[in-house]
Amino acid sequence: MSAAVKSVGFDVERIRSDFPILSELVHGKKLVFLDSAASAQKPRAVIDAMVRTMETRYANVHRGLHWMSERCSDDYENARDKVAAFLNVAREEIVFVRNATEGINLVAQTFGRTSLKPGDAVVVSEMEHHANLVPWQMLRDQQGVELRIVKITDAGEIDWDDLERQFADGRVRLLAVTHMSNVLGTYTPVERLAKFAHDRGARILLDGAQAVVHRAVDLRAIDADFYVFSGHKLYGPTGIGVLYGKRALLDAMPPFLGGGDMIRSVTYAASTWAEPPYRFEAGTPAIVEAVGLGAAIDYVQAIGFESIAAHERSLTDHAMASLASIEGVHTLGHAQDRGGVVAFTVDGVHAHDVATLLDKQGIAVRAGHHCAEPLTHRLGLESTARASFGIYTTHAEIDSLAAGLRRVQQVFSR
Amino acid sequence: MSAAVKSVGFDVERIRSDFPILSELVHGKKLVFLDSAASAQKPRAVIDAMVRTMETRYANVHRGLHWMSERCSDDYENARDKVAAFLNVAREEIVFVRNATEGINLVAQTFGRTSLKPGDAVVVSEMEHHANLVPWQMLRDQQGVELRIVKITDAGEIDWDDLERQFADGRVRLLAVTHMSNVLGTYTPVERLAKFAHDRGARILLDGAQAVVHRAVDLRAIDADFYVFSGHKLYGPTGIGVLYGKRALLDAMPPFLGGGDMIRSVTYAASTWAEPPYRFEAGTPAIVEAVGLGAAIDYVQAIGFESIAAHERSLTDHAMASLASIEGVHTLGHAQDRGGVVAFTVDGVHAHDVATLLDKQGIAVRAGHHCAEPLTHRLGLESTARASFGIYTTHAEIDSLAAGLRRVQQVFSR
Amino acid sequence: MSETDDLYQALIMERARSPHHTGALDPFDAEAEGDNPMCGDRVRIRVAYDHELISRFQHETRGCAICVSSADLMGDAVIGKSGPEIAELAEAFDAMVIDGRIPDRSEFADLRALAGIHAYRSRHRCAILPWQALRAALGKAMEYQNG
Amino acid sequence: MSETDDLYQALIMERARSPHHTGALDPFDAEAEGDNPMCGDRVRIRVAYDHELISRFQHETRGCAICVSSADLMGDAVIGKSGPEIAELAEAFDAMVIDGRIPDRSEFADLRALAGIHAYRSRHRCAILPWQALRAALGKAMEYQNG
Ligand SMILES: Cc1ncc(COP(=O)(O)O)c(C=O)c1O
Ligand SMILES: Cc1ncc(COP(=O)(O)O)c(C=O)c1O
Repeated sequence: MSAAVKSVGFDVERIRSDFPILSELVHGKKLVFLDSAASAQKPRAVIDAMVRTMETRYANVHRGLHWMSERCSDDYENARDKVAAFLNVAREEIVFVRNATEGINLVAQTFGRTSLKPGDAVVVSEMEHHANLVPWQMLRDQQGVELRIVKITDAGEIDWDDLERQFADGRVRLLAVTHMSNVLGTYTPVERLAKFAHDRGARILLDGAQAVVHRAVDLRAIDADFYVFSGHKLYGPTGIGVLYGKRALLDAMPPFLGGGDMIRSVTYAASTWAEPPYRFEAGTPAIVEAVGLGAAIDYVQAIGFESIAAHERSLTDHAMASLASIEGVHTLGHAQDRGGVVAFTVDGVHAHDVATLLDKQGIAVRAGHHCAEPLTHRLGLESTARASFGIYTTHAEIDSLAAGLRRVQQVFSR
Repeated sequence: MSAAVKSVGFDVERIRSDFPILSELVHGKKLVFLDSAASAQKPRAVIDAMVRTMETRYANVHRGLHWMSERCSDDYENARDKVAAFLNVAREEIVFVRNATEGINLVAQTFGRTSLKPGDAVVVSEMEHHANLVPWQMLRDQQGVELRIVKITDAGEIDWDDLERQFADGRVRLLAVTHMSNVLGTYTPVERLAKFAHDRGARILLDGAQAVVHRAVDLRAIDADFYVFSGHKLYGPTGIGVLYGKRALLDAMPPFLGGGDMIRSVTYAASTWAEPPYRFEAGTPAIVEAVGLGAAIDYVQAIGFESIAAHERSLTDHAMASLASIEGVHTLGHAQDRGGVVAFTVDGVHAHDVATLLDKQGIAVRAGHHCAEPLTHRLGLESTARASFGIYTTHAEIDSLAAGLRRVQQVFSR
Repeated sequence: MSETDDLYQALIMERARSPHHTGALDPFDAEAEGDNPMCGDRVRIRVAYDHELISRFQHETRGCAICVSSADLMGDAVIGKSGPEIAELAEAFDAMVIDGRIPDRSEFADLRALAGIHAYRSRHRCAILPWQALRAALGKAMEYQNG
Repeated sequence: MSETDDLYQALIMERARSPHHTGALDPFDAEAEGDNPMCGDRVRIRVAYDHELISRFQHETRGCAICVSSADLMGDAVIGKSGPEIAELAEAFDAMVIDGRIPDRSEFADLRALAGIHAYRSRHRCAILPWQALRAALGKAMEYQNG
């Protein structure tokens, strides 16, 4: 039915063939994987890069003088170069962490604990993932900084009037905000937010866990101070994520974890720290996973974010329209600029039941508060179901979702 | 020459065939990998487990109601069961971290920050890896606890008289000590140390990064309070490690990092924490790597630690004897109970030159301070070379090392 | 939709739509709440006793079909039972949810409708939540009687 | 051992064993230290000037063969040179270490012996450390002259 909607120059069937898992059956049905915002599937290129490292050029990095260690260190540092180029920043500004969550905690516990004083304020928005809320609550409770929540509008956008109010007393030192909401799909206007914060003497941290998957991110243009994302949502491995920090900020930050590789020299009396990014990478890093992330970046860049964004735009439009056309199904998130996650409710059917009944048809969606409990309550809900899209998602899969939802409604009207 | 020394019932050639990388050439020579203590190579079983997860049963864990997420959560939690059985503890006591280093930092920043008060003391030994020294220095500088260093004897064993002295004033609350030295090979008498600490009202943390690779570890028998190790040294993936903590201790500890999965409920005013181990696993974990670690544990357990230990004992004896027989080569570490790492010096040749010249012959050893700078100085040295052994190491490889060292000496006597 | 018959059976759908025991019993002898912050499910149980046997039972449940029907079928099963009997039933129910095997006892004539949940690990909590709340209520009642 | 001839050439081994410029020059006009805590290598450089040209040079180097010979060959190359000339030489040397290409200039007649290091990334620091120390010493001398 929707073959005609296919984006030009984007061969989704060829892309699907790169992802082994997409040919799996679930409950005897073809897998329709609409949960990429939680974690994306992995293309063969990523799997192969990891396997090749473990089979032919593996050893611990940095400390070795032998061939395997040198090659493996090259591969690991190459991955850092790829991330730096991907975000348009310098390699010294790229710290490898486990995931976006660790990246934000790192900033809270180093920058936060040294640069924020009691009385200073941190602002986050009403549509943050717990990863960009709980670390600031913990910092608040440890450090006596104030945590302020900027409102969102009913469409799901930052409420600029409220933002002005939150900053009015001049005590805000950090604005920590998502680049794309994992529930509402909203892209925030990050250049404008960065300028807003900087004009008021505050730093800005962006949670790019969702955004970085769907559009090209130029941190130099945005002028972000900190940026985080996770490899596993970008078609890369689990266990690897990225923290970007402006060089001058990283230079001034104390270490996060202590151990090997992050030191310059150690005596019992005192130790001195390595330069960034190494200062923040204590112990043996996720070497193979960093290499896999490099391969994932190569993979999406070969496809190109222009066509990825066009494909996902078209999927999202199709999904919003298809779901809206079903009576009793309500989609959430109506920002001007929104990406490929569509949360929805079904009248009279709990989101858990929706997810289970869809799963029985081979359709994977998520249900719950999506790690954004306060947002769910802000929307007046307890839980929602969510379909989310990736480069391998097809229009036909969205049609399956719509058909699946009609069957769910049937079960509940028997 | 040493075929006759082969351990009975242990088919090292069959084991070698499980490790793809061991058939690689380096500088046109057969790879002789004697750097396993830095990081071990990966058997096909581990690589396959990771690939299978990514190709057939991958999704984010815990939060999903669909088939892929349930299967993948099963696999992840199964890995936890395997680790728990491996250490003979309960699954709720196993926290997945990135590596041993993160495990120790986690304890320092949670247990340490809440249970240690200014005036309390932490004792570490002179033979700690930086991973078990720097986190305590950081805690000392944050928290005003005292850090004490217990001496080792010239043989490389804990100096019990000094240990008594360090504990004499009753202010020691934690003894944090290695289970096996990564430089001297020393196994510490952990049952006795645990009893010693407990009798004096202190807790004990053991750094098992090296020990766990070479012998069976029964934490219930040892009565350890905390234990850490890294997957990558146990023939498992990078990016995954383990912290064990006694249930009652974990229960009382505040969270380490904040974010998704570690909460019970979140409101702007306050959040409540999940039970251990989840309280300490914020954000998307290293899912595929945990599964790989489970496979690594299955792999070593199928071989059995009795034969592994016998094989490595025989390799170590052979290495100590072979190296001692070369004039001008000096081995370090002469503890009664010692394992398969052999650090050494070569008269008139810097360790860096030793490593590079061996590498040219395909032989991978490590050179430097092995992330134990104060220990190196304690030994009156600036750096050493180190050969370390794993299940795939052969007696012939040790003969290659000895021959290689003779060639190094030739180059330096030209 | 045959593929879900194992779970969303007619009895479950019926009780989810129109539960028999819903309400805020008043007066009551014991009450307790259970919640699952992951999905917002929340159950409040109130019971009244007559000579140590539960004489009346009501629940207010906000949750999925599994949770609501589980609370309601639990009501059928526990009225007229003593604390120890209920503890035993709760254990048998837990076991059924975990492994899918239906206990061979009369109280499970209807409760067995929930056996299909065992195949859906992530939904176990939905079925068990009402039983946890009931146990909590009974625990409080015990304290009250003894204290 | 032909496989290492590219790196451990006769000239390097000779200078590592018996360096020409070793010692703690005194008096001196500028001094600086460089160290690599990773391996304990440490270089101390002292220089004396005559009309802005380096007239005398000595180093005390505790390190590997590469580091010692690099410090010593550097001594040959910089005596009689001015600060700017040395800065240029240091840059050419860095470039050679990184990519292995030998600059076409007379000072590299001997320095080229270290070109083989480029293939050993983890050893680059060993060769460059003395040059870093020398640059630091010259920087201090400049400050002194200007300040
Ligand atoms: C004894 C010991 N402890 C801790 C570590 C740190 O391990 P990782 O770098 O995996 O955190 C190592 C290995 O480098 C070690 O040998
Ligand atoms: C917007 C947003 N921020 C942060 C995260 C946390 O990512 P991770 O769990 O990989 O740390 C997620 C994903 O769960 C997310 O969607």
